[in-house]
Amino acid sequence: MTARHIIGGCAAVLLTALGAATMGPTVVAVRAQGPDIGTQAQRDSGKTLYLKNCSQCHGDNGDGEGYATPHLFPKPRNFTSGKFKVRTTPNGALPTHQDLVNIIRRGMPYTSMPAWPGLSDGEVSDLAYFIKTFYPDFASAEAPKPMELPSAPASTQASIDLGKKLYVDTGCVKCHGNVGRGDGASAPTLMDEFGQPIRAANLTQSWTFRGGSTREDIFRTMTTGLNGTPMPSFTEALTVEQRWAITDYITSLSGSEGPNYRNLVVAKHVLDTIDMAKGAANFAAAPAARFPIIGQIMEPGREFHPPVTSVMVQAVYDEESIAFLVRWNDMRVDNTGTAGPMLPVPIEEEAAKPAAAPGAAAAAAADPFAETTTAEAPPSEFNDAVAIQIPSAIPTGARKPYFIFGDAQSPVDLWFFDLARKEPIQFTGRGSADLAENDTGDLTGTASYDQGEWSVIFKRPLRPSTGAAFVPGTFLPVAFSVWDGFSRERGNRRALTSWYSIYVEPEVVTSAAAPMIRTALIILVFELVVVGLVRRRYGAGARGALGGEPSHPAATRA
Amino acid sequence: MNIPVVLAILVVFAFLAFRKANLFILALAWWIGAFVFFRFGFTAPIPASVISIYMGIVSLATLAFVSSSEQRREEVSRPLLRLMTEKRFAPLLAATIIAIPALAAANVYVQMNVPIEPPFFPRTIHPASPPEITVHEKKISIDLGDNPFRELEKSNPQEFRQHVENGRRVYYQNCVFCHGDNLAGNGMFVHGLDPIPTNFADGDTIANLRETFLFWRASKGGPGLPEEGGPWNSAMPAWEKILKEDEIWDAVLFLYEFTGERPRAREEHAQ
Amino acid sequence: MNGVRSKQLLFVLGPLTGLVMFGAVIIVATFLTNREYREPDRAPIAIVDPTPRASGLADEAAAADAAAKAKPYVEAEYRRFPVVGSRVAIWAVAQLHLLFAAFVLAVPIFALIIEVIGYKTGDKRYDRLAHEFSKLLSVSFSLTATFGAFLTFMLIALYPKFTNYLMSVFSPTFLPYVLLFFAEAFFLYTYYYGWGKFHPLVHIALGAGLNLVGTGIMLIANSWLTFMMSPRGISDSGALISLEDAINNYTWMPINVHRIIANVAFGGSVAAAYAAFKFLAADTDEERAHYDWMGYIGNFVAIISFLPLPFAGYWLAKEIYAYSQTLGLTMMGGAFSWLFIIQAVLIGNLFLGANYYLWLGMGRVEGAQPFQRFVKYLLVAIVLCFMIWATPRSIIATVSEIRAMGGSTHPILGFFGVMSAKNTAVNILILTTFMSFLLYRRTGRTATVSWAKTGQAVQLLIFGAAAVFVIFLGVYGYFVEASVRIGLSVPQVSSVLFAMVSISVIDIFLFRRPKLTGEVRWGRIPAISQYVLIFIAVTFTWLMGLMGYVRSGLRQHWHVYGVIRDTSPDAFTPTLGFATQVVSVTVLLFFVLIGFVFWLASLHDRPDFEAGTKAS
Amino acid sequence: MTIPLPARIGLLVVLTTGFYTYVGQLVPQKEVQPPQETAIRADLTTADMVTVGRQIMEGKGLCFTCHTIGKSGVLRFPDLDGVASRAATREPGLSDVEYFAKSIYAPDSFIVPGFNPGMPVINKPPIGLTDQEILCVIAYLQTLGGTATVTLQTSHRYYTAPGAIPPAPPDEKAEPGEKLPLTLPPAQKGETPKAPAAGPTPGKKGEV
Repeated sequence: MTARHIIGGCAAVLLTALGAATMGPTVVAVRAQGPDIGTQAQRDSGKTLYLKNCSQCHGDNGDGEGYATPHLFPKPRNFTSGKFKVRTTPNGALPTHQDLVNIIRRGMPYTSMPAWPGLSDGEVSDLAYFIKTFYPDFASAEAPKPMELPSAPASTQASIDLGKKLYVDTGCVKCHGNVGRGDGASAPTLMDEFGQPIRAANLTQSWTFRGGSTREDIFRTMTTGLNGTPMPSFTEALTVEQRWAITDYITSLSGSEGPNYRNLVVAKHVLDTIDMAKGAANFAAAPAARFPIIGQIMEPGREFHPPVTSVMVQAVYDEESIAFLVRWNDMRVDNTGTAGPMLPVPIEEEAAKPAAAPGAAAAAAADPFAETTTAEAPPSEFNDAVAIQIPSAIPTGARKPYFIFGDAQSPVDLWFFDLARKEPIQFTGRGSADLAENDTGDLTGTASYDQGEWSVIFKRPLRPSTGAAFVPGTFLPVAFSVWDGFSRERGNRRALTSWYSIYVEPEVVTSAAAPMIRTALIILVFELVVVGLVRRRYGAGARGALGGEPSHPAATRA
Repeated sequence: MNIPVVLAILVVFAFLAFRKANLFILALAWWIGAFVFFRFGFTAPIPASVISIYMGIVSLATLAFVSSSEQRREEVSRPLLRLMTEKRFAPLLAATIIAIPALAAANVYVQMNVPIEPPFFPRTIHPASPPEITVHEKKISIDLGDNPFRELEKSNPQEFRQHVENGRRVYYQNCVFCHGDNLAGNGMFVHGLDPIPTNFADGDTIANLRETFLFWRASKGGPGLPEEGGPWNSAMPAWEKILKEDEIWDAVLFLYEFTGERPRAREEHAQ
Repeated sequence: MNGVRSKQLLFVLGPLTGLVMFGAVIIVATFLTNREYREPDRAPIAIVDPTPRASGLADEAAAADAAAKAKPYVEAEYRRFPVVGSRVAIWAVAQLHLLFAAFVLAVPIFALIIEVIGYKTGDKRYDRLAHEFSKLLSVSFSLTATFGAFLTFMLIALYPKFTNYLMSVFSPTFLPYVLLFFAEAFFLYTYYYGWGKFHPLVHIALGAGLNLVGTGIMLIANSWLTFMMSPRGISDSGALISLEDAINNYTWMPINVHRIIANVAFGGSVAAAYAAFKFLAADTDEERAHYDWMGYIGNFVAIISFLPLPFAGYWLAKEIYAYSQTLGLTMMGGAFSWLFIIQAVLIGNLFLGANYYLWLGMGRVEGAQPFQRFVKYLLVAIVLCFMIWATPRSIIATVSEIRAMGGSTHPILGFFGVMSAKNTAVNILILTTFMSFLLYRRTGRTATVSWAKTGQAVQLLIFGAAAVFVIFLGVYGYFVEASVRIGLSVPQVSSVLFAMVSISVIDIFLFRRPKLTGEVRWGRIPAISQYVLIFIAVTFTWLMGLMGYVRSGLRQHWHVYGVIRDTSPDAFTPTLGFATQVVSVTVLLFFVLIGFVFWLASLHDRPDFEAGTKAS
Repeated sequence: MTIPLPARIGLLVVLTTGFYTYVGQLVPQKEVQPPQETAIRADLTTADMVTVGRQIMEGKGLCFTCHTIGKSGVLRFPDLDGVASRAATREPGLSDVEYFAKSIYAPDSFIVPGFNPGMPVINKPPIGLTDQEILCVIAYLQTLGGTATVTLQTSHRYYTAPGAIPPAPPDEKAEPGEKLPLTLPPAQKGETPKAPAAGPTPGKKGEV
């Protein structure tokens, strides 16, 4: 009875919630007649909120020139330009009120625009009304009408295949690259309409999409384009079905909905000797762990917005050595300059514009689809590089070296690989200002670049001549650094992870089968013995005493 | 306490009492009820090791109770004996005989396949500060000092506003990436940090701390943590390398201003 | 008239004789050991005889001397016992020696108590019980002595340096010890073989003497081992300053008291186990009735003397703390803290087992039905206390569990890990067990005195008040600082003791002339109850082994704490798992030997071989 | 098929002891080794002394049996978190090093308000740290809320024997004697040190 009531109640609540949810947009649609700029009181309230929460980045005047702007990339939106990226309205049009509300609510992943879950619906709406005051057209024109976004057909293998073909034919590859890693030929030269460099989205990491990663979001972006960026609207070039097909293809590229960051990489034992010539094939058996990468913003020479957001790591070991495969996406190979973990970074550079090909890309920005790229981005001054960091000695207890190149008491071993060279070299780090080359010759490695992805293999003996040994069955802290030469990363200006762990899985992982069977059999035999004894004693054939006390005959129950 | 679970257990027992259930069923219900209570009845879950101790005790007690008088023994053993001896229960008996080892085997499997987790080391979140630190060659007393600009709040509100505004600039140029736009410790790099950055907006943390403590943490950062403060994992930079002393004080002012908290006053020495 | 007086005189004289003898022994011993050593008078050395033979002899002697000098005698510090190593060997033998010694001391105490009850009540059953039980004495006595000798040899062989040191401090006590041993043998054999051959009072006096001498032996041995734990009366370098202080060190008295009480409990439980064995093996209802009763009495003595044992334990712990904070904290907070979780499991089992036996026992009384319904409440109380007691202070948890708990202390269980909760739990456990006894006492009887209702209400009130007070102090303990909190256990303990005493007194008067509503049918108890008695005895023995390990292991890497360091390869403190294995093995050995003793005793009852063959 | 009685009882005894042994295996298994003598070389830097001091406190010194670092709530012994920040002002006239030394050599002479006396004398058996070891412990204590300043040459007035010379660095062969100046403790009550300066160190290593 009670259960039924509870279920009923739940259902009622759910239905009400659903009803409310479906009614919401209807209300907005009804209101979208005439300029939708709210009341003075709403705008005033919005202004207060804006000055407290938004002006640090977007500027007091809405021009995108706040305190934080020099360090941010992408740059904060300039509201006075009237160009808004994520909309439901046609290309070039202003966003609807709901579009603004949505973006404040949800934020933009992997940018400095956060979500604002703490603000009430009314406050977010007031903010949106205030933002509209920065661009006069909001007040003068009719409220923009959203485009019709048809509902999604089911994704099929056929639609994905079609999408893949269209992806190439339509020219998506030019910026987004052949397999969508944002490594297209013109990617390094892209500029937005504000003259800022801009990167093509990495379509294999849907969780980083600024406008959201659902199929509807992707479809909408292709339909409406992103105002102010080289991303155009494809309403004319492609039919609705074709756009859905590309959407399906893009969705299929990521493989998972989220990044699934891990805090541990498991090194598997392999029977075959690790052969560097075999490359990534050595790692077929090892599970991949994705670690989040953040900018090095702790030591001077900071990198506030590294282009790499994550690394994928796998590890295997054989009788002699352990090998790591580190993979990450990079839109271009940079191997024409220098690289090093100690290269100086002038402090002024922190606030400089992110890497751009100076004066190169105006043309490209105008037409990213041009057959020949007018201006090739100039070669980089710095090389791509990667490093694996482990403590120089196995840490005892909680104490680990400082995660940025160690500290004076606890040094780290840095396996540094300048990707313009053949082999990695080893450094010993006692702090980011105290690195010394300490190559024992133990370390070998190979690197390859394919379709916007670096695959770098490091190999080292399990028990090296000096340094921490990898012992099966134990954990060891491990951290990674990545330098993107194109973004002028070198020295302290780099992307890194904090400490994670590597677990060297013992060679023989005991199978559960034997203990399971043993347990089951023991219990089964025990049960059978008990049942057998009970039947003998109390069964139909032997109706006897119940209690079995020698002293007094128990009552028998018939 | 996990109220729904406790209520559910109580409901089941009320039902059993109402039905005047057989002692065997009751004992079983007690045992299972105790397990469910220990396992799910608490919002902070009880570790498996303790649950096994408790269940061992409950098992002993249940056995003791059901066998503690002739009547109880009789009441408990009857359904079991019937299950094991009567023909019409044969299928049920067979099912039970197979089910128990199967469950035990499944349990063994689950026990052997718990995911590997890296070792975890607890840390002191707000370790004690040193009495005095040196920032930019100037000695600053953490115990006895105060934010030099705090007194402006009353004496010169206009200048105070300027300091707060400067602190705001400092914050949004340096701290926002980790501590977040709304100071809630949820900046854009949070997913890559462990321990996670301090949430200033939780209405609790900075209200319990003195401004000099914040100054110490900001200027010396993770590398300046004492041993017990979870050494060398914190990504908090030593801001003295980048910021001027005044900038740090201003940023501290801004933290309190933005969140509407008041810093903890210096405690007067007893006696 | 005259007979009675002489009886009473004898009753007084017996112990007195014992005391006097004890004193005499001590005096003689002291006299003997304090005597200065004098060279015996001898004839002056013969005048030198310058013959070649003498010079040859002198040369020979010189050569022998040189040879001896070439290979000087080196005193061994340690020797190794084959296979298991010295520590485990000493451990096991000492443990067995102690268990048998406890048994040999416990049986006379138990027998004497029973004999006196029998004499006072005139109930012949008691006398029979005591006699039957003391049959076990003689064999156990020789086993004890054998193990004692074995232990001594092993100490000398394996730990010569340490043994030498102990001898240097305690040599004056050795003679009294040996003399007392002779006295013990004298009393023991006269007590047993003189059963029924003397006037009862003379016999009781012999029993008292036996107990006194036995206790004396224990006191001396205790002084040695407590000295190892808390040495006193010596200089910084370990030289003896005052033997009196060395004997009467911090932990001596608490250990004495603790051991006497524990011996009574141990004796009771082994008597109960013996009875259980005989019950199960019995052929006639009459035998069963007798052994059921004996088991009940044994268990009663065991549990009643067990109840104050935790308090004696507190005293001991307090003295350990008083002697050395380090030692105390090693015990409670350091390497041994988990041992007390194992102890909690054992003591919880003891309480549960004892209560369970009483509840089962209600089955032998007619009209006990109404009391059965209280069982579940008592059980709930016991289970709750048991759980609190077994909740570890530092919980073992995986990383994810710690995260889910929000820290390494559980927000609720964290309260159960500390002393306040543990003290409260054990006090309530004791009260509950006492309540079970009371209930059992009421089965089959109704109070007839005019103030019966009031009396029972007062009893209930005292009980409730004590429980509430104990719990209140337990909760209050969380709000006060440590020094106050530790002091709170005293009022807790005294309120429980007060409740037990006052309720018992009321109960005695309440059931002066009860109306008997049901008869106690001895022997009508399910067989499982007898296994419970054996289980209790095993648990008791195991508990003694475990606590013996803590007492001895506390010193860690010291032979004599702070004075002589253990530098042998066995100086490390083993894991608890290993310690429990050793304890288990020794307990099993003990039970095998005790089984042998039982079997020997049962030979007594069999018909003689010749008689048997004649009969057949 | 009835099992004979002795076998049944034997089984019960074996099962009971087996159960308790099993319980014994469930608890954390920790073997406590007798404390290692930490070799203190004469050339220890202050930073090294901090490390050694921490080791001593964890091991031989048994300090963490009672003391905690960074624990709040109801405590039985003073928490050492940030102790260096309090040490200098605890007792008038005592520097932080002297306060630490006094607390270690004569623990009952000053009791932190709110706590009970109970700390053993650390330079006597059973713990019996040497003077050098205690200096290392002080170095570590100084890092708890401050910076370590002591060296093996630091002198204070609480050495093992009152009026005795401060510990000479134990390994004098490694360093020429004049490089390690022996600082005499402040003379107390006009006593002059009687022990020869090159004599054996007061450290009792190996004796206990």
